[in-house]
Amino acid sequence: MSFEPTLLWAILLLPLTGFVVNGLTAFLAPERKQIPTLVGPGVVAAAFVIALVNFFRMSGAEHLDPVIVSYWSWMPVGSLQIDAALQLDQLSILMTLIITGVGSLIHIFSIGYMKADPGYPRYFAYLNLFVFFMLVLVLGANFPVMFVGWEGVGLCSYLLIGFWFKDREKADAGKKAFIVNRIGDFGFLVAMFLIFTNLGSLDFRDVFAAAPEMFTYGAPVVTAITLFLFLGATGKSAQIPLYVWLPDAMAGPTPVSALIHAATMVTAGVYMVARANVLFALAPLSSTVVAFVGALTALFAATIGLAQNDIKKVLAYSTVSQLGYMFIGVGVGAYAAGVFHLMTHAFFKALLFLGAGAVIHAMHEAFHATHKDWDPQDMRNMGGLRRFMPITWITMWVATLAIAGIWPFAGFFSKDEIIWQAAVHAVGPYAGWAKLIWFMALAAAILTAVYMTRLMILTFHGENRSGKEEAKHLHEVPPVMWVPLAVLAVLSVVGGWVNVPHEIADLPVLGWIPTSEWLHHWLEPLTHTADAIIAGNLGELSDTAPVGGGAGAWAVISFVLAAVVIALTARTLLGRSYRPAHEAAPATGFLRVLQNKWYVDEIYDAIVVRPVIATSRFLWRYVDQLIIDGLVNGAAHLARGFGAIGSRLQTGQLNTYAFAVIIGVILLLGFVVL
Amino acid sequence: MVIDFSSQIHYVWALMPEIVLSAWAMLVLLVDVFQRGDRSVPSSPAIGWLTLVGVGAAAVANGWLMTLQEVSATGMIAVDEFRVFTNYLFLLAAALFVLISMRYLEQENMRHGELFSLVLLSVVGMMVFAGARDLIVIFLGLELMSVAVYVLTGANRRDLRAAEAALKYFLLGAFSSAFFLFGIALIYGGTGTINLAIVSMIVGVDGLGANMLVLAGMVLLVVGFGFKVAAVPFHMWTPDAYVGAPAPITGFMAAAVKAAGFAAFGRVFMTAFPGLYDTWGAIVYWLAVITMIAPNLVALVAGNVKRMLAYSSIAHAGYLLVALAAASVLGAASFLFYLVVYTLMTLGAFAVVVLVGRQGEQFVDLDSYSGLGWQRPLLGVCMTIFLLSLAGFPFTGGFIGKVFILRAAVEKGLVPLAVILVMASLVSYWYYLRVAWYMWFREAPSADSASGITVSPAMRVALVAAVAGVVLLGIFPGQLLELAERGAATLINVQGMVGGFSAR
Amino acid sequence: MTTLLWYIFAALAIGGGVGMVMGRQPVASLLSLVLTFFSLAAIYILLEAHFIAAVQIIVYAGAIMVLFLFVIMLLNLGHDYRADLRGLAWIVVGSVSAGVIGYMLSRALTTEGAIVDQGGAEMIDAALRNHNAVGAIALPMFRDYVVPFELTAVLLLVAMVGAVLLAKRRV
Amino acid sequence: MADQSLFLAVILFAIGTVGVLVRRNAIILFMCIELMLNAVNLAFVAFSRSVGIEGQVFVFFVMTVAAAEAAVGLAIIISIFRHLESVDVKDFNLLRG
Repeated sequence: MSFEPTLLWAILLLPLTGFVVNGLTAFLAPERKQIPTLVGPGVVAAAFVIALVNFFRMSGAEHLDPVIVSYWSWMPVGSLQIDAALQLDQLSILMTLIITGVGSLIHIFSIGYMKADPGYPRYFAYLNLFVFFMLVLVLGANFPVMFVGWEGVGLCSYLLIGFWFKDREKADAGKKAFIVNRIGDFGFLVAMFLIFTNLGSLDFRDVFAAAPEMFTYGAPVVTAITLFLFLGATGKSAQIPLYVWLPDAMAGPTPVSALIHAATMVTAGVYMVARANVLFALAPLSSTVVAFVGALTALFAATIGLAQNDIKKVLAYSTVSQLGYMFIGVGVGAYAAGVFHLMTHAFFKALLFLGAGAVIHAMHEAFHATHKDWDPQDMRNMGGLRRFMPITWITMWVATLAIAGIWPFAGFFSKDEIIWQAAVHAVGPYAGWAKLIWFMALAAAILTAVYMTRLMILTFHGENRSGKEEAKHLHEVPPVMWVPLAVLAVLSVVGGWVNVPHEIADLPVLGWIPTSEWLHHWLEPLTHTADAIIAGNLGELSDTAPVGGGAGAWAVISFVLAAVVIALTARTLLGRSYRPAHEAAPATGFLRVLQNKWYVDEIYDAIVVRPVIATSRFLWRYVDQLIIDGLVNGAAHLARGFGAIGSRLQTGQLNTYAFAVIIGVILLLGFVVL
Repeated sequence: MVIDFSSQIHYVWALMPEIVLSAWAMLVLLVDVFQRGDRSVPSSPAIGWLTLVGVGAAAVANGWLMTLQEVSATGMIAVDEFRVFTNYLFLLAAALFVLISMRYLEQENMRHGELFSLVLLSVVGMMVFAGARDLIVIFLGLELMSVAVYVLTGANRRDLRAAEAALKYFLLGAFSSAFFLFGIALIYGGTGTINLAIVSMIVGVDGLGANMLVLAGMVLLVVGFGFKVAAVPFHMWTPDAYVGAPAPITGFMAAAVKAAGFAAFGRVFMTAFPGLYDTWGAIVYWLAVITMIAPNLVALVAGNVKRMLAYSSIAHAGYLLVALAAASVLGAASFLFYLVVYTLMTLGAFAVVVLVGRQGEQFVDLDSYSGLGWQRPLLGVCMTIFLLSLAGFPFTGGFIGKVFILRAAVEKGLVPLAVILVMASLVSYWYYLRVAWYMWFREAPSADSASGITVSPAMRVALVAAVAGVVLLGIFPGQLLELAERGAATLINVQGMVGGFSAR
Repeated sequence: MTTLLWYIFAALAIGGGVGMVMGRQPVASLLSLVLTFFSLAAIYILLEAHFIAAVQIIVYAGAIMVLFLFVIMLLNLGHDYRADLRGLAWIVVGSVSAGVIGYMLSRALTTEGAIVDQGGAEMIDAALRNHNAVGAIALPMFRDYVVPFELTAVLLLVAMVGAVLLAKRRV
Repeated sequence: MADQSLFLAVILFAIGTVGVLVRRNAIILFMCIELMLNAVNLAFVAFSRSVGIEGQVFVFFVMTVAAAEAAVGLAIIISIFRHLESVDVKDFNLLRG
């Protein structure tokens, strides 16, 4: 059945207009805050409404094929025809809803959070631009258009991380994010060329239709393509080894962390793998790599999250860890499960970040009022905030239970499904790996419960450690900030109900929510080719976990496990007393290793960054200036000792340059004559 | 009208843009002299606008070339769409240069008339260099362009750096010209002709007609072109000359001279030596490899924006060499397209350097750009767009240009080159964005540190044109690509045009 | 006889070249170069390029070299005894690289049948007979090569404007 | 004789190259380049013995180019001498690395 999308272009154009209007305001009248207040959230909300209209019209239609709307011929040369085209299908509309929906809530929250910032219009301009590029990324109908969005969100992320540019460290964080992402982009670009040279097209429709015919299952080419794509994904979605930028990206304003570094941009890698599911299904090795890297990241980041004291750092590592889960999902071939977790994670992680933002906002105002120079983000300076900020407290507990996987919160369904799918797909040549992944995912789930409980206890429970005078200034955030929290809290509960598997629905107590598996059916038209490839090549899927037990049993076990861990952690931590940050003793032993993030930044610095800089300095100073000169002067130099080198360097550059030309002439002539 | 060159008068038609420009250059010179009369009077700004009118007139004449039809490729000058395309490119660069430099010349108290007439004459040289089909004419075009640019480099006589840059550029340029000329002599001796089309017939499609002399001559031509386009290892003059020359002229050198060098490089090798592609393709391949890698690494540590842009221009020569190495219609088309984008973004970036540099170009180090974005937002936005385009950010012309070069390379099977290109441009992000970084994320040294920057109307026109060009070519590149492809096709399909010639 | 003369002049030309490169004073170098130019003019005559030989003496030795001499005198470098020759290492490496280039070029020149033979000598003889030394050159120059000829005019204009612009004393 | 002249041209060209590498006096450097151009002229004349008279015509153009370059080059040298009172390229090191 054909389907005409409603105002598809407007979804993109609205945020772009917002960017232009807010950008002009930033330059022309930065003090007129009512313009960005209206326009910033307004355009995103309007885009959300249009997306919603499209979504309902689509869900009414049956046998929906992807709708491709081509606006103009972007790169029209020879055999490669790339259009500026958008593709509306089940996956892209879902992503659009998440981006614009969660996006508008975060925009509204920002009105309160950024109220006092002099860069208010500029902030909304960047945020709107980000939404625009993110929508380009998910709505693009071919790889190059997707790449435009891919690069664009990176740029906006960079602008927003460095938003408070007066702070040198924060500015450097933005730079780090940009550079690390370049490595990922390299993978994306190479993958694009491989796709083009092998399939002759870059349109999603053509590529995914041609791939099963062109490539055999497990062919080296498709493995290479998918591995390069995944390299791109690790950069954007902060997976090992390119995750290092995300924790540093917390330097930006907190709503930015919620929108970009939790809910949307960082999931672009997951979206890309899910989008290219046909290619990944054809490459079992790459898929296993994806899942294993995801599992490793999930576990690794969770351990770091255990020891952080900065509330945003905990959430950052938590995000890295949860993104790992999504990659497990799309890696083992359960694409809908990965997207499902992407969606629920967008709700509860946005909520957690906004909640953290509310806390930081309150702490900042309190410290500001008494001119105390304590860190408003350090959890050791908080404690007992539930009395002052009840709404924030409750909503954040909802999110914590959701991320920890407590029934009936959203995270329970999505995370449980991913862990279960890893067990189910533990067949075929890489079965051993899948079993290992299953164990790692389970372990990470336990750690998640621990660090999240720790965050909640340190922040909201126990004694207040911010100081007596400061406590008087602590109060709940205004409605413009807590209403989005409440909305997200509702979503964090019911968000998982759209995809309750029948195994859980069959259980006695947990089965209170009826089965729907709606998301699976919704995405089915996009994943059925991949499902067929997997089914055809992997053989019968397993119906028990590696240590025995079926889906229902493990749903119960993981639920009980999470609940017990939360209870134990809460009990242990509530019994301890904490000191504010400036009085606390430095961490020792293993805790210190965790606190220092396994020293990964230092290792990268030593083995990657320094050598590159050294090499370029070397080339500049020595190859360019010395070697060619020195080649000639070598003998004389040795004779006259090092003192002469300095003075010799001053002489006759011109002869040196001419000598370089001569070397070139000799090489070229030698190439043809000899 | 059909051009057949058996009658000399037809050269007048075929060379109409060059004739118009030469005449206009003399007019500019005369008007300047008579307007000033007494030598203490400064040149009138009207000279700049007069020059622009001349550029426009030449553009009209160039458009008229398209109505001409050549029947044989054995003439000295080509009348094809490739030439029309590149001529427009040089005129564009000249127009932007005039707009950028008008205020600068006043501020530095430099002579308008001589400078602008030299620019026009150097454009004549470029047109001949890139449009001729006869090696001696190409050589004369090369020299005409180069001599004018040597003078322009040293035109600010109060500046020692400019004099030094001019001397280095001149001596090395003359040195490389000698090799180029020796190459012509060898080809002349080896084939008995210096007409590109006839050379290609003698060499043959399989290259069997080439002897050792032709091969040696060919690589010496590579040396000459390599010098003009600043390919490693013939690039050593570039950073010095670019830093020393007055900033608008540096922009003109980086954009137009390089474009002319590449256009001529492409024409000579694709017209005369398609049969020897195995040889020169390999050479260009390796030149491209080192020209992409070395300058990108060196630029990482350049602390001066002019020097950074100099290394950047060398790196861009590397990307263009990739397109040349592909040597297909697509390669030549992507090459032409990239030259246009490159001209716009390079001249644009140098325009900002001119503005920020102010009197005597005191402010060319990175620190001078601190906080510039917030003090002069529009200037900051323009520079950011140029830098992003130079780095190859999507939705800019630079991105599309690189994609096309990559495509041409991949289609020809030059995958390693494509991979190096991608990696090199990712590395280049670092130093381009460092400038943007200083502009937006650094505190300005003082609140009035940008106060001396005044944007004249002419400069405004230039900046707007360059930004609009870079952005529009990023979003709607189709039209220009088609033109480039048509131009490239006329270059590649020249073999069929030698009809009527029989080897003596 | 002509062969012997050729060798004498060739030796003089090479000697002049070496003398220029090794000469300690600019004026000595310049005079050595003039010697080379004269020898080349003689060789041109031996190669039956009479008109070229005349122009070689008038333009090169007479005009260009005098220009050089003027500049040397103007800048008062005539008695500049500061040795500007680079050290032995540079001389050795420079000579070796130039030698390699020379070797490779001569190798290219000596390949069998590399040089196209279109009977140039006979054509030149005929041209010299039918027209005179000037006419033999003038015909192709103004018939076939009028475009580059006109271009040289523009080039000279550029050189003139440029030289005035650069070397004029007052700004 | 024409063949030997070609070798003479190569030798003179090489001598000029050596000069560019080993001299620091800008004027002498320039004279070395003039020698290289002359070597090419000789090659053209020598080739004209077997190819045809155009070879001699090219020599004219090369001479014009040499004259133009000489005018401009010497003007540049004068202009830099006014600043530095020197024509030694080792003194021209303001622009480096």
